[in-house]
Order: sequence, then C-alpha cells, then structure tokens
Amino acid sequence: MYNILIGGAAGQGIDTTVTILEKLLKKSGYFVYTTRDVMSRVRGGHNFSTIRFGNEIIRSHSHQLDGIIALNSETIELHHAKLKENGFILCDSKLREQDNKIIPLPMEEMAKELGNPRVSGSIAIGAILKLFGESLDHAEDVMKVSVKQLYYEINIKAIHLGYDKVDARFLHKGGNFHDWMLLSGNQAIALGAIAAGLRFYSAYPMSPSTSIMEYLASKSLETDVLVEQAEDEIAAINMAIGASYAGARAMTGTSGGGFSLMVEALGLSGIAEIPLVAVDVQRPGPATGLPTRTEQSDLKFVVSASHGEFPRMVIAVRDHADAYYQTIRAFTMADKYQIPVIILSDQYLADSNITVKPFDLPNLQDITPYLDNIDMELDEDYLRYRFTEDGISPRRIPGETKALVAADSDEHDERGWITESADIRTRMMDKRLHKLNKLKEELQEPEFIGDDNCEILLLGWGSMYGPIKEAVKLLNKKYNGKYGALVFGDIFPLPTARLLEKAPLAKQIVNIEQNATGQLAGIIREYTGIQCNDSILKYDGRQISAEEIVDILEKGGL
Amino acid sequence: MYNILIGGAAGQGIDTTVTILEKLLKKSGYFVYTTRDVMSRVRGGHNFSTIRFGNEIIRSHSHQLDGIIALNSETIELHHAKLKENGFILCDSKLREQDNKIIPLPMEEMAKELGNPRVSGSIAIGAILKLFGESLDHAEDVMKVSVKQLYYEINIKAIHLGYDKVDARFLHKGGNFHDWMLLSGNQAIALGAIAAGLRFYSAYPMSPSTSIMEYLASKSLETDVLVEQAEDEIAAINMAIGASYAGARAMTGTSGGGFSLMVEALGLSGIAEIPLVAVDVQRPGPATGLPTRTEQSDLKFVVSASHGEFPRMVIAVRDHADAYYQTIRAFTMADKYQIPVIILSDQYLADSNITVKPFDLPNLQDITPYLDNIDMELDEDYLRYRFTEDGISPRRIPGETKALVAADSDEHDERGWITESADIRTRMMDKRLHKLNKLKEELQEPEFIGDDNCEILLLGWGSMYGPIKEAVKLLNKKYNGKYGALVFGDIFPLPTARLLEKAPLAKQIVNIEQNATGQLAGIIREYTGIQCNDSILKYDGRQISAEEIVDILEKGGL
Amino acid sequence: MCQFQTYETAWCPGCGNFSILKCLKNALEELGKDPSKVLMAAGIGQAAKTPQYISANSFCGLHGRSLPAATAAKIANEELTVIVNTGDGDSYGEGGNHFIHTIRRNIDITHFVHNNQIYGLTKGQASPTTAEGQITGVQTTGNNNIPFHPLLLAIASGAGFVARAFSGDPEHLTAIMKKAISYKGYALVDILQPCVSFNKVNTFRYYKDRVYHLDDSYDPTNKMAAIEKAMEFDDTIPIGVLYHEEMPDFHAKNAVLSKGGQLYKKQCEDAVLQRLIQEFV
Amino acid sequence: MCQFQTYETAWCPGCGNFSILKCLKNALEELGKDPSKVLMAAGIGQAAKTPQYISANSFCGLHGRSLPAATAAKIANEELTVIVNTGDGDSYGEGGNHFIHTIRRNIDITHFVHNNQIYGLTKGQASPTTAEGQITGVQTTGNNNIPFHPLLLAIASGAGFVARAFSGDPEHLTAIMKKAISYKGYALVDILQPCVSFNKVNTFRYYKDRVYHLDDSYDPTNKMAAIEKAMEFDDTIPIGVLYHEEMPDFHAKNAVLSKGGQLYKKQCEDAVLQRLIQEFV
Ligand SMILES: Cc1ncc(C[n+]2csc(CCOP(=O)(O)OP(=O)(O)O)c2C)c(N)n1
Ligand SMILES: Cc1ncc(C[n+]2csc(CCOP(=O)(O)OP(=O)(O)O)c2C)c(N)n1
Ligand code: SF4
Ligand code: SF4
Ligand SMILES: [Mg+2]
Ligand SMILES: [Mg+2]
Repeated sequence: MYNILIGGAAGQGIDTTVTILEKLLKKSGYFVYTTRDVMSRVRGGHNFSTIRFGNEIIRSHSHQLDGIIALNSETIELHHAKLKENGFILCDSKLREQDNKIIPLPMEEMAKELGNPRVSGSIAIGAILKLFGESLDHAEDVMKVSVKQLYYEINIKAIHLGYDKVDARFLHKGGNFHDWMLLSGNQAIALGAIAAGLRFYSAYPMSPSTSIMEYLASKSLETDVLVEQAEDEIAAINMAIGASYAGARAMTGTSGGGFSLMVEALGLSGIAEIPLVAVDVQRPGPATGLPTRTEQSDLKFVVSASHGEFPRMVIAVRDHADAYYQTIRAFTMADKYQIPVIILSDQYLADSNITVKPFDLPNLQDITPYLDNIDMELDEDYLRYRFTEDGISPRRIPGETKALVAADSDEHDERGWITESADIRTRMMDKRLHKLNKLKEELQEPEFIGDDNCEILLLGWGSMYGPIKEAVKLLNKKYNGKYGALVFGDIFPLPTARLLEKAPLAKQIVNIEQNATGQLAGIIREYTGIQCNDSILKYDGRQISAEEIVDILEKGGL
Repeated sequence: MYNILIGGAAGQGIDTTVTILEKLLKKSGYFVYTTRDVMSRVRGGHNFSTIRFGNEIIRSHSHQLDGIIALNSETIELHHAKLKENGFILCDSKLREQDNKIIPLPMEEMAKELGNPRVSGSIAIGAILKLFGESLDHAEDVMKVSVKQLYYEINIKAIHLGYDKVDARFLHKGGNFHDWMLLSGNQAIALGAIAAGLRFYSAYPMSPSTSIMEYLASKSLETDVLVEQAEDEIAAINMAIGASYAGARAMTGTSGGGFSLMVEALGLSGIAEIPLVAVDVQRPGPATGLPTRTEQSDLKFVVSASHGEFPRMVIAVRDHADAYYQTIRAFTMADKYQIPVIILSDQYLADSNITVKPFDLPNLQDITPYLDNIDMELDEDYLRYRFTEDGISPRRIPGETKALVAADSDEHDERGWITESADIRTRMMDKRLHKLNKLKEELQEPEFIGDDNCEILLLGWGSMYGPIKEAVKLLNKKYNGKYGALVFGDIFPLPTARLLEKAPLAKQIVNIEQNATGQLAGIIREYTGIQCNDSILKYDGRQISAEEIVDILEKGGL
Repeated sequence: MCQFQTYETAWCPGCGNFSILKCLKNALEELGKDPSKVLMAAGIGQAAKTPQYISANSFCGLHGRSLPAATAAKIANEELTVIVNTGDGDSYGEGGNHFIHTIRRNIDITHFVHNNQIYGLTKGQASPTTAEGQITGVQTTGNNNIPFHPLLLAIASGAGFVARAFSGDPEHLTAIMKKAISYKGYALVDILQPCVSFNKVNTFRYYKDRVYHLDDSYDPTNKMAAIEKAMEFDDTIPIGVLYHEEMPDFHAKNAVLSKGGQLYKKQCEDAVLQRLIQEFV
Repeated sequence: MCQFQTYETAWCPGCGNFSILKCLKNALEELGKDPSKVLMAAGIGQAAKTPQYISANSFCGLHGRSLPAATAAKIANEELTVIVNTGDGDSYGEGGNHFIHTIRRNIDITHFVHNNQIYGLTKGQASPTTAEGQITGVQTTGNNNIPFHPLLLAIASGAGFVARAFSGDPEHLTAIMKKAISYKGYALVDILQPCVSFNKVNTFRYYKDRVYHLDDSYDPTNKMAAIEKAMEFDDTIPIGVLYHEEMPDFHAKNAVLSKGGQLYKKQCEDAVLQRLIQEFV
C-alpha cells in the first residue's frame, strides 16, 4: 500500500490534480482512498489531499507518507515529518535544495515552456506515475473526461514530460479494481436518492453538503430530478415536505447549521405523517464552527430535534457503499412509516473519494411508494389519519382519486381536522409513536468486527467504520484476537440486540467518536444501561485514522 | 378547601370574571389556585377556569367541584359529573330547569335591566361571594383596578344585585393570605427578569409565552426594559444575543415551535460565549400541536438543541415563586459562565394564577454583571477568549474601554479571530466545555418530598412539583410514609447527588411526566444508570392533578 | 349545493373571514374546479384555518411557511390548483422571506392574504401592516415600525398579478379571486379583513369609508403607475387589480418541468442509473 | 498609520473585497471614528469576513442574521457606530426577512452589502441578485428566478438612505460610505463587487462598462424617481445615493430610548420593583 500527499494553497489546482491522479491509479487496478483537508477559503491558505492506494481494500486514511507532492514550500514544512524512511518529496526545483528526499522538477519552467503555467499539476502526475511504476495507458482516457477539450493536448504533453523526467522507484503492486467505481460519499448519497426514485431535492448551499445538490443538478435533465435552491433552509425543508405530500419522493440536505433551521419542520413531517428524507452532512460546530472540516457532533441533536414527540429514524452512513444503499433504504422507511428519516454523514465521508464495487440497482419494492390503495374505504370516507393497528394510515396522493387528502400541523382527528379532544389527542400520539414498534423489527444491528471472544469491545458509528475496522485488523494481528468492535449504522431507534449480546462478554468497552462528549455512549447508556469504561474522542476537525486508534489504545494500555 | 369552575364559550368574559373573583377571594384571606383550560380560538368553543381556594397553601388543581358557574349549557353538560354531593350550578335561569343542584339567576335579564348585557359576570361574582359567606368589603377596590372607569359603577351595582339574590351556603374558612401576591407563572418570570436587571426582551408572539412580553411591555417605561417584537423567532434570539454582547441583560421567550427556530443561534451564544436567557413555555407538540394547552415534551430537545457541542444550563421552573427566583438565577448563571441558560416552563404554570408570598428583592451580587475588570491585561492586549483555568474569559463591554471586543461564530483563537488550527480548536472546545465543571458545583439538587424511608420514589420535574407534592401528602396520610419524591428544577446538567442517595433506598421508582416518552427518565438513565420501574405519563394537553396521581398509583397497586 | 361544502368555523361572529371564505367557495365553484384537484394550503393563524372549512385537499403547515410547501406541491403536480390562504403576520412577518422569493419564482399559485393588520389568533399584537402609532398589548406606547406595503413589495419583487380586495365587497372580491386563480403564475390578493376582536382601528367602517374601485381608466400593465397606486393606503384605498403582466411561470422556465408531465409520476430509467454508475468506473 | 490597521486576509487575489475594505477603513478614519466605539458586524460569507480585517469591536454572527444582532447592539448602546458588512446571499437570501424588517425599524446602522451577485464562499451558486439565465454549478440550465432588486426593495420597504457604489471606484465608494455612516437611520449601500473566482459574468469590466455617477441634476429626495432609478440595472447602472429622506430613527421614536442615555447602563430602581410586586398583592 502506498500513501501520497498533495498539498498547496487553495486555488493552486490541488483538486484537479488529485482527481486525475486518483482516476489513473484506479484504472491501473489500485484501490484508491483519497481524503481531503481544506480550509474555508477559495484562494491561499493550506489545503491538502492524501491518496492512499494499494491492491486490497483500504478502510482508513493514514499519516505515514510514501511521497509528498508539494505545490508550495509550506506543504513541505507541514508534512515532511510524516514521510517514511524512503519517502520522497516531489516539488518545483525552485522550492528546495536537493537532498536525499527531494525530487526536484522544474515544473513551473516546464509548464511555461509548454505555454500554460497551469499544467504543472499534470507534470507532477506524470512524474508520480513513473515513480510508482505505472504506464501511461489510461492517460488519454482520463484526461479527456477531466479537462476541457481546449486544454487536452497540452495536459497530455505535460504528463509525458513529467513521466520522462524521473525514474521509477516503487513497484506496481497490481490490484483488480479497474471495474470498480471511484466516487465521493456525497455522490453516493445522491446516486442512492436517484436510485430510490427521488423527484425533488431542495436545499440551500452549505459545506460540506453542497456537492449533493451539485451532483443532482448536473444530472437533473437525465434523471428528471428537480433541484430547487431555496432562499433558506427553512424553505428547503418545507418545500421537500410539500413535494412529498403531493406524491414526489423528496429529500433535503444540509450541514448542522442548516439542520438547526429545519428543526421546526421536522416535527411537521412527524405530525402530518409526510415522508421526508433529510441529510445532515456534519461538520464541526457549534454555530459556524469549522466549515470545511469533519465531526460527528450532531447525533444527540438530530435524535431529539424539534419540540414535542414524534417517531423518526436516524441512519448514520458508514462508508460509500453504505451511503448509497442506506439512502435507498431511507426512502423506503420514510415512505413505509410516513416519518422523517435523517441520514447522518460527515465531511470526512462526504469529501473522500473511494473505490467501491459498482452499485446494484435497487429492488422494485424499495422504490415503490407505499400507497396501500387496497383495503381503502370509498373515496368519500377517506380518512387520512385513520386509526390502524400498526399506526400506519393508508396514504393517498392529492388529485389522484376523489379522496381528499389532508395534512395538518395541529393535532387532528382521523380526517385531518383540528381537534382539542383529550381522547383523540392521546390516541393520535399513540398511533404515531406506535409506528416505531413495527419499525424496530426492521432495524439493522451494528456490524460486528473482530474476534468473537474479544476482551475489548470498541464502539463507533457512521464514518468511524473504516478506521475502526482497519484498527481492529491491525490490533488483532498483534494481540491475537483481543479486540472486537460494533459500528452502528441504524442509530435511532437504537438497535440493542447485538450490543446486549456482546457487551457482557467484554472486559472493557471503549467508544470511539469524533466529538467531545461521547454522544453514542450517552445514547447507549440511556437505552441499554451499558456504560463505556473508556473513550477515544477527537474533535479538532480531523478524522482519526486507524493508526491513531491503535496508537491511543496501546498507549492507554488497553 | 373549595373548588369552583367557571365555564363558557371563548369571548363570554370568563377571564375577566375569574380575575375579579380570584382577587376578591384572595383579599378575603384565601389562598387561591386558578388554572385555565382554553381552546385555540377567540370566540366560541368551550373554555373554563377552575378556582381552588382555602386557608392553607394549595399545590394542585382538583377535579372535584363545589360549584360551577355556567355561562352556557355546554358547561353544565361537560362538568356536572365532577360536582360533589352538595355542589351547585350557578347559571342563567334560561339555561336549565331548577333542580336540587341548580341555582338559577336571571342574570341576562338583570344585566339588561342594569343597562349592559356584559355585566352578567359581575352578577355571578356577587352571587358566589354570598354563597361562600364573603362580604363585599373589597368589591370596590378590586373593581377599580379591574374594569375601565366607565364601567365601574354598573359593575359594582351588578355585584350587589347578585349578592342579594342568593343565600349563603358555605362557611368562610379564614386564611391569612391577604398580603400575598396573586399572579401567573409568566408574570413571575417577567418580574424575575426585571429584578435581575433585564434591559432588553425580544420575542415573537406565541402562546403560551406571549404574556411575558405583554407584561414586560406594559411596564416598559417604568422599568426601562426595552421590549422589541421581532419579525420572527430567529430575529428575536439574534437580537437578544446582540443586545447581550453590547452589555444589556437580554432575554427571549417563546414556546416550543418558536424555540425550534432559535436552535441555530443557541449555538452562537455557546461558541461566542455571550450570556443569554431563553424561556421555552412548553405546549403540546409536535409542530403546531395543541397551542393553548400544556405539556412537558421539550426537555430532551432543549438539552441537546443545536448542532455541535457547547455548555448550556437548563432550569425547569417548578412553581410561581421558583419561576421568579430561578429567573434571577438564570441571569446570574448566564452571565457568570457566559452561556445560554434555558428556562423551561409550561402552559399550566404560565397561565395559572396562584397565591405566593411577596417576592424578595434580589441580592446585589445576583444582578451585578460579571465583568471581571480586575486582573485584566492592558486594553491593547485584551483577549476576549483568553484561556483561563476555569474556562471563563474576562468579559468586556464594547465601547466601555479601549479594549476591542470580538464575538465570533467560527472557531477562533483567544483574540476572537477565525482559526483552523487543530490545536486551538481542541483547546477552545475544552475551555468552553470545562466551564460546566465549575457550574456543576453550583447545581441545585432536586427537592425531596415525603418520607425519608419511603418505599416508592416518585420522580418529576418542573410544574409537576405542585401536583406531586400534594399527591405525596395525600398518599403518606393514607399509607404511612410509603412515598417520597424528587422534583427537579435544575435539570441540565443533571444534579445527581440526591438522586444517587435516595434511589437505592427505594423499592420502586416511578417517573411522572407530562409527556409520552418519559424524557426525564431517559436523561436520568443516561447520566446515572438508574432506571425507573414504572411511569405515569400524560400527554393529552391537560395537567395531571394530585388526585389523579394518587388514583393511578393506587390502581396500579403501587 | 356547493361542492366545497360548509363547516362549523372557529371564528368570531362578525369576522371578515366569513365573507372571504364564502367568496372563495363561490369563486372555485364558478370556475368549475373539482375539489379533489384543488389544494388549499395555509400557515397558522385565524386566516390560516380557511382550508379546514373547505372541502378540498388541504395542507395546514407551519406559521409563515405555507408558500414553500405550496410551491413544491405545485411543482410535484401541476394539475393541482394551489391556493394559499393565510394571514398578514404569517405572510409578511414570519414568512416575509418566502413571500419575496416565491414571487421571484413566479410559481403558478394563488396567495390570498387575509390582511386584518393585526395578529388575530395570538390576540392582537402589531403585524407588519399595523398602522404606525397603533396601540396594542405589546406596542403599549404605539407601533413605531414603518408599515409594510404588501402590494408595493410584491411589485418590486417582480410579481405579475397584484391585487387588493375587501371582505366587505364580496362581489368584487369573488371576481378578483377568479382572476387571480386563473392567472398563470404567482398571484397575490391582499384582502382587507376587519378583525372585530383585536383591531379597533381598521374596522369594517374604516375600510368601507376608504376603499374605491380601480375603474377602466386605470391601466394595470403600467408598472410605475401601479407602484404609485400601491403606495396609496391612507384616506383612500384602491381595490382591484393594481398590476398585471404576463410572463413565463416557473413550470415554463424550468428545464425538467417544461418537458411536460407531472413531476411526481416521472421515473428515472434503470438504464440512466446504470449509466451514471458507469460514469464513476 | 490607519488606526483600523491591516491584517492578512483570506480573499482571492483580485477580489473586489480588498477595495471595499480599504475604502471602509479610509471612511472610518476620515470620519474620525474611534475603533473602540465602532462595532463591525457581519454574517457569514466572504464579505462577512470584513470585521476580521479591521481593528474595531466585531460581531461575526450567523449566516443571514447580522441585522437583528446589529440592531439590538445599537439599541443597547447608541454610542456605538454600528456597521454591517456582509454578502448578497447573506443579506437578501438567508437574511431577506431581516432586511425588510430592519428597514421598517429605521435603526441607525449602516449596511454595506458586498454584492458580487453570487455565493462566493460556498463556491458559486446563484444568489438572489444573480442574473436570469446565468449558469452555475447548481443552476445548471441557467438561473430562472427573477433577480432581486435590492435598492428597489429597500425603498419600497421605507428606507431613507439607499445607495449603490462600485468597488472599482474607490473614491466614490469612500464618499458614499461616509455619507451612509453619517446618516441617522438605516442606510443601505449595495456595493458592486466582482468575484473573480465564481462570477465570470459580472466582472470588473462588466461593471466598469456600465456604471455611471448620478450627477447633481438627480434629486434623491424624489421617491418615484428613485424607484425608477432603482430598477435600472442592465446596460447602464447608476451609482450614488438613489434615495435620501430624513426621518425619525428607532431611538427617536422609541419610548424608552427617547428618554436618552445608553440602555445598557439603565437600571430599574428597587422602589419600582417593589411597586410592581405590590400591584399583585
Ligand atoms: C413559529 C411560530 N411562531 C409563532 C406562532 C404563534 N402564532 C400563531 S398565529 C400567529 C399570528 C397570527 O397572525 P396572522 O398571521 O396575521 O393571522 P390572523 O390570526 O390575524 O388571521 C402567531 C404569531 C406559531 N404558531 N408558530
Ligand atoms: C445557516 C447557514 N446556511 C448556509 C451556510 C453556508 N454559507 C456560508 S457563506 C454562504 C453564502 C455566501 O454568499 P454571500 O452571502 O453572497 O457572500 P460572499 O461569499 O459571496 O461574499 C453560505 C450559503 C451557513 N454558513 N449557514
Ligand atoms: S380574532 Fe379577529 S381575525 Fe380572528 S376570528 Fe376573531 S375577528 Fe376574526
Ligand atoms: S471567491 Fe469571490 S468573493 Fe470570495 S474572495 Fe474569491 S473573488 Fe472574492
Ligand atoms: Mg392577521
Ligand atoms: Mg455574494
């Protein structure tokens, strides 16, 4: 496995360089795992991406570097300590004196000679390919879809130039991932939504959620998904609810700050029983916080967001494939139970580009709206909120039949009319909350990782999945099956069966979370009484890696 | 103790009648406990108030009636079953045939004769005073402050007329509460805020919180409290934060729906460390719910409202005196720790008019802003967010000195400038969250009620205080000290000492809450591991009474 | 019998809302609307109870938030006739941002604002349209804010159908309602509606004495003239269509919708999804 | 040396914000303002970083919510010169409701909108002022919304000082800024500000070619003329003070504040509190 870092100032073209390079690596068979670390600015500052690649599935980023591509000298200063023994730094000759690590290339000069200073990135790409023993077989294919026609030729030339200027250093390790996808977490959610029959997406721009909207908008005409940029997040969620009421599968997406503004309408979805999928791509809070970085600190918030009580489901997506499949499932669950379903992702997942097996198309039943037209009374007697055994009332689409469809944010009777009756109120509350009984039967238990007889049980959720999975593997190699982990995807209502089975067997339980207060641990204690003995909490906006987890556990003597 | 109900349609003048009557009863020495049950409409429907009065402190409303004043026949139908054996119904002769309970009075006719149909209420008041053996000594005083000058004479006449038309039935029971206050929960909060040095109140109208704004506005000129009606709740809370930043003690108030819109700014108060007091007068949700009724269903919501993590304090006010004193304390705590403090009240408390001992004026230290000007560096080096041992940075008022005062919703350094440093981020999070350590030392433990050796421990919070206190008294009379209760005021961070001391001694723990999911029980389990064995949950918008609690416990064999 | 039926209401006797409700039912009836193809949307308030009293599909959402929900319902199914009835506080206060931005979308919905110049349901605080100086339970020394001119704001935001009517002139109101519903695009009718319980200034008499009909000599397609008229709200109050302009609506301009068909019935073919997946390979 | 100092910024080279920042510092300096009596407020966005780069008190609040916070700070302490610098998305999109209602209060603050007709910090989506038809990463088939006319909306909402300036005309901009800050009441200056990274339509050249100064023949006290001018935003773009009207500000009209003194220093006497308590006895 290799790991290279590309760093420079915002606006120096890191993203483009990375996108091309990661594609080339994947085309040559590698599994690619790219993570992004950016500042909240458009130009300047210091941004970097790390591309980890190898011939087997990779689950975490890593801090040990085989190489650095430095677009400025700050990059060298900040990251050279992470270089492995035989690591290299590829940079413009002007930046540094040659030493045993530096591979200087007069990229700026070469680019100028080629006639466009912006192609230095492609020169670097060429050099990297050579260093890692790659061919240039896919360069043309990839370049064609990555740069404008106008710049195609010159970039191809640049790649070749870079390629010719250095010597191969590393072995090509093979790998069979040519036919797999390479995409971001946000793209996976967007694709999942399209697969689930999304028709309407409304949102207000907010990092790191915006690329969901951008992807959907770019495919709007092909997919017949209408994307509406709202004036604010309140409009966004109320629009999604309105569209869903009228029969269109609808989703809204934002980050924590925007979600804070959506809280009132979440309850509207709850009491009016209108299916809704809302994505919260978390970033560090509170308030504006660190806009372009990662955190898992909205869990307790979304679990109890909005005044009053109503059923909801919260799914934390764990990796890119999960993001796709769980988004489809979110629509199914929202529709089936006529509730809001919240998808929790985070910047780490959203912005990382990772290799995944091509997605399967969804089952028909997952994308068929639960309209339940059978067993319904005559249209005239249609009761939108009919009391039923499982609490789920037959839903209809306004305008489809003679049935008049009501939606009401006040407490209402079966027909949907405002009521002040104490009796109906209690029954309506029960009806709504009882939907969770059935839903709980469908909950997905957390994935168990590691050894069945583990002494130390790690607990995590969402995007901690990859780092924890890799950490457990590393640890169990060293410590002979001492570790196990449960990583939650479905997180509210909390599935408790597997936890109740595994927890008593472990000597120590450690929650690992990307927040400061151990939110999962709190929820687990509330719903199971199980208390974690220790915790690893990180809240500096940077995702913990497998290696860091291993390190902390070892240092803590765990 | 007596208990009378006054019912009719909205717009029939129930409120005025009740206000005059309860004042007269209190002036004659009674302790008065009036609760309101109203529909979300201005005219029509069915509203009623219950006035319970006696010569000792009353803690709960009751459903057993000594008398009904029925302004329409619906009132009789709905409530006559609750009349005690010797109870009476006072109503217009036209409404009902005379029977052994009915005391008919041709009020409408009499009022017309007096020249104004709107004085029937005063006729009824006169009749009631006579029935309960009262004099007319205070009629003039009270009428003077209760009706417009223009209508004074005619109402006095009406009272006398009613007084003369019936015979005394009940004994005057005495009581020494002449000099006590009679006010609503919302007025108590408003008074507390004034006492605490409130300068700025911003809000958007929302039942049942609006009367806080109305009271403050009515006293604005005398008290120099500026009341600003905002365009929406988002503006309201951001205004309060802006005013507080600039040195004015500031508060905002709303109900759950409005609070939902304030969630984002709550985090702003948290990260920018700007003191804020926010009142949530709860009503049944979700969404619009039951706008004029009561519930305790926002607890979990406010405890974790807003994305990200920051310190906050939540105080549930328990009765009218508590509402006053805790509001003062809320300002102290907000100021001292530079955090948002949320006061949780509910419609039951907000709208009930209850007798309380005249409030003490606050201590000077409670109303002195914590500006901590001593031990501060030179103005030029002023660091708004200086790292300190307890996490509390010296606060200054912009414009007061040469020090420049920053407030920042992004993560920032000590000076208040945006930072992306992982290290500073972690330290700033720690700094903010560590403020809770000191705060926790000042938490007030829940009040213990009942017998130290109780078998059954009841748990409640906020406005359940009165009904639980009365219930325990009733129960322990019957069951010889079997019952005890802890009622929480400070609720987040959860004070756990007394609970951890009492809980292990009890055989059974029962949480009694005005919500459907047992929110306090959940929080208790999360923070102490203690699990309630049973619960009494009511969520029909009507407050549970002491008698109902007794009844349910007895029926449940507890 | 009116298809849109009659229900018991929770309004005060004498409230202007009764007349608005009646005119609306008549307008719908006269336009030959099918109740099952009509969506009555609202926020929260006295005016916002209107959908509860009409036999049609109904969406009673959140205070101030009816427009985005109504907008999206219309987007999802263009066959619905979407009508929003809600208050001045709801439309111009809490919902002020949606008011302006809904106009900018020119979505084909009709917006009837029951403008009683007061917050009715919450018992009488100043709304954005309350007169300067008016005293209320919160504005105890008089309302100091410059009053909001709904028609002016609407025209300034780009609305193509901007009208005022008066609940006390039912014939005229019904006629305006029919025009507004028939207009292709966002149509605003600000309806003067006396609140007998909480607005003792802007009474039936107050309006009655001041309103006058815009006559045939008035050209509603002249924007500057319309703006001038829109500012007239004092001793005289013009009622009628102040501004009228035909322009492409949301559906006509939107690339997905202009292909035709109801959005909620569309599907993304498996082949397309397969292609999107392959793009990432 | 300028008292308001110089800091490293996070803006793109060539961004119009640099000039605005510089003009603002000059304006403050020339007006003789004391940094410790100046409050720079902002929401979130590129423009909203301005307070971070000026040596004064600063309040960097939430996206879209600077106006209510700034309003209340001014209410609390009238001795502060309160200036809001924030973006078009912030002021007219997320914060649209506060924009209108802040104007209605006529609070004595100055509002500089860095109008780059785009969402800069979030990388180039349409803002309310983005031109119809403009293509962005979200408006992939072109923006369909009717553009928001800030000056028109401001005048329609009752603002007494409404101006436009251009970052590329620093002398004029500084002069306008000084007038706006000196105006007693809410003052809006919509500042054309090229975003070199994300708005390739409304470039420096674009504005340069179109802007012209309102000259002495223009009467900014004529409301109808101002409204007409406010709609001019196409081949020609007027810059200068479009509308000017003196009127009582919030502090003058408010019953508590008009008594004089800084609100935050006032106190309620014990005797008053005692009296209030006695009223309930
Ligand atoms: C978020 C939120 N804030 C406040 C309220 C309380 N509220 C209900 S109706 C209303 C105002 C009603 O005024 P208007 O919209 O003019 O309608 P009217 O009753 O006058 O017809 C308010 C403030 C609410 N329901 N939700
Ligand atoms: C509640 C909320 N929603 C969205 C965002 C994300 N956001 C940050 S800046 C911005 C828009 C910036 O545009 P503009 O206000 O025009 O400022 P510019 O960057 O162009 O100067 C957005 C949407 C946020 N911070 N908070
Ligand atoms: S309060 Fe006013 S608006 Fe509401 S129903 Fe009564 S009269 Fe009508
Ligand atoms: S993105 Fe645009 S507005 Fe932001 S700093 Fe760069 S040029 Fe300026
Ligand atoms: Mg109204
Ligand atoms: Mg902008």
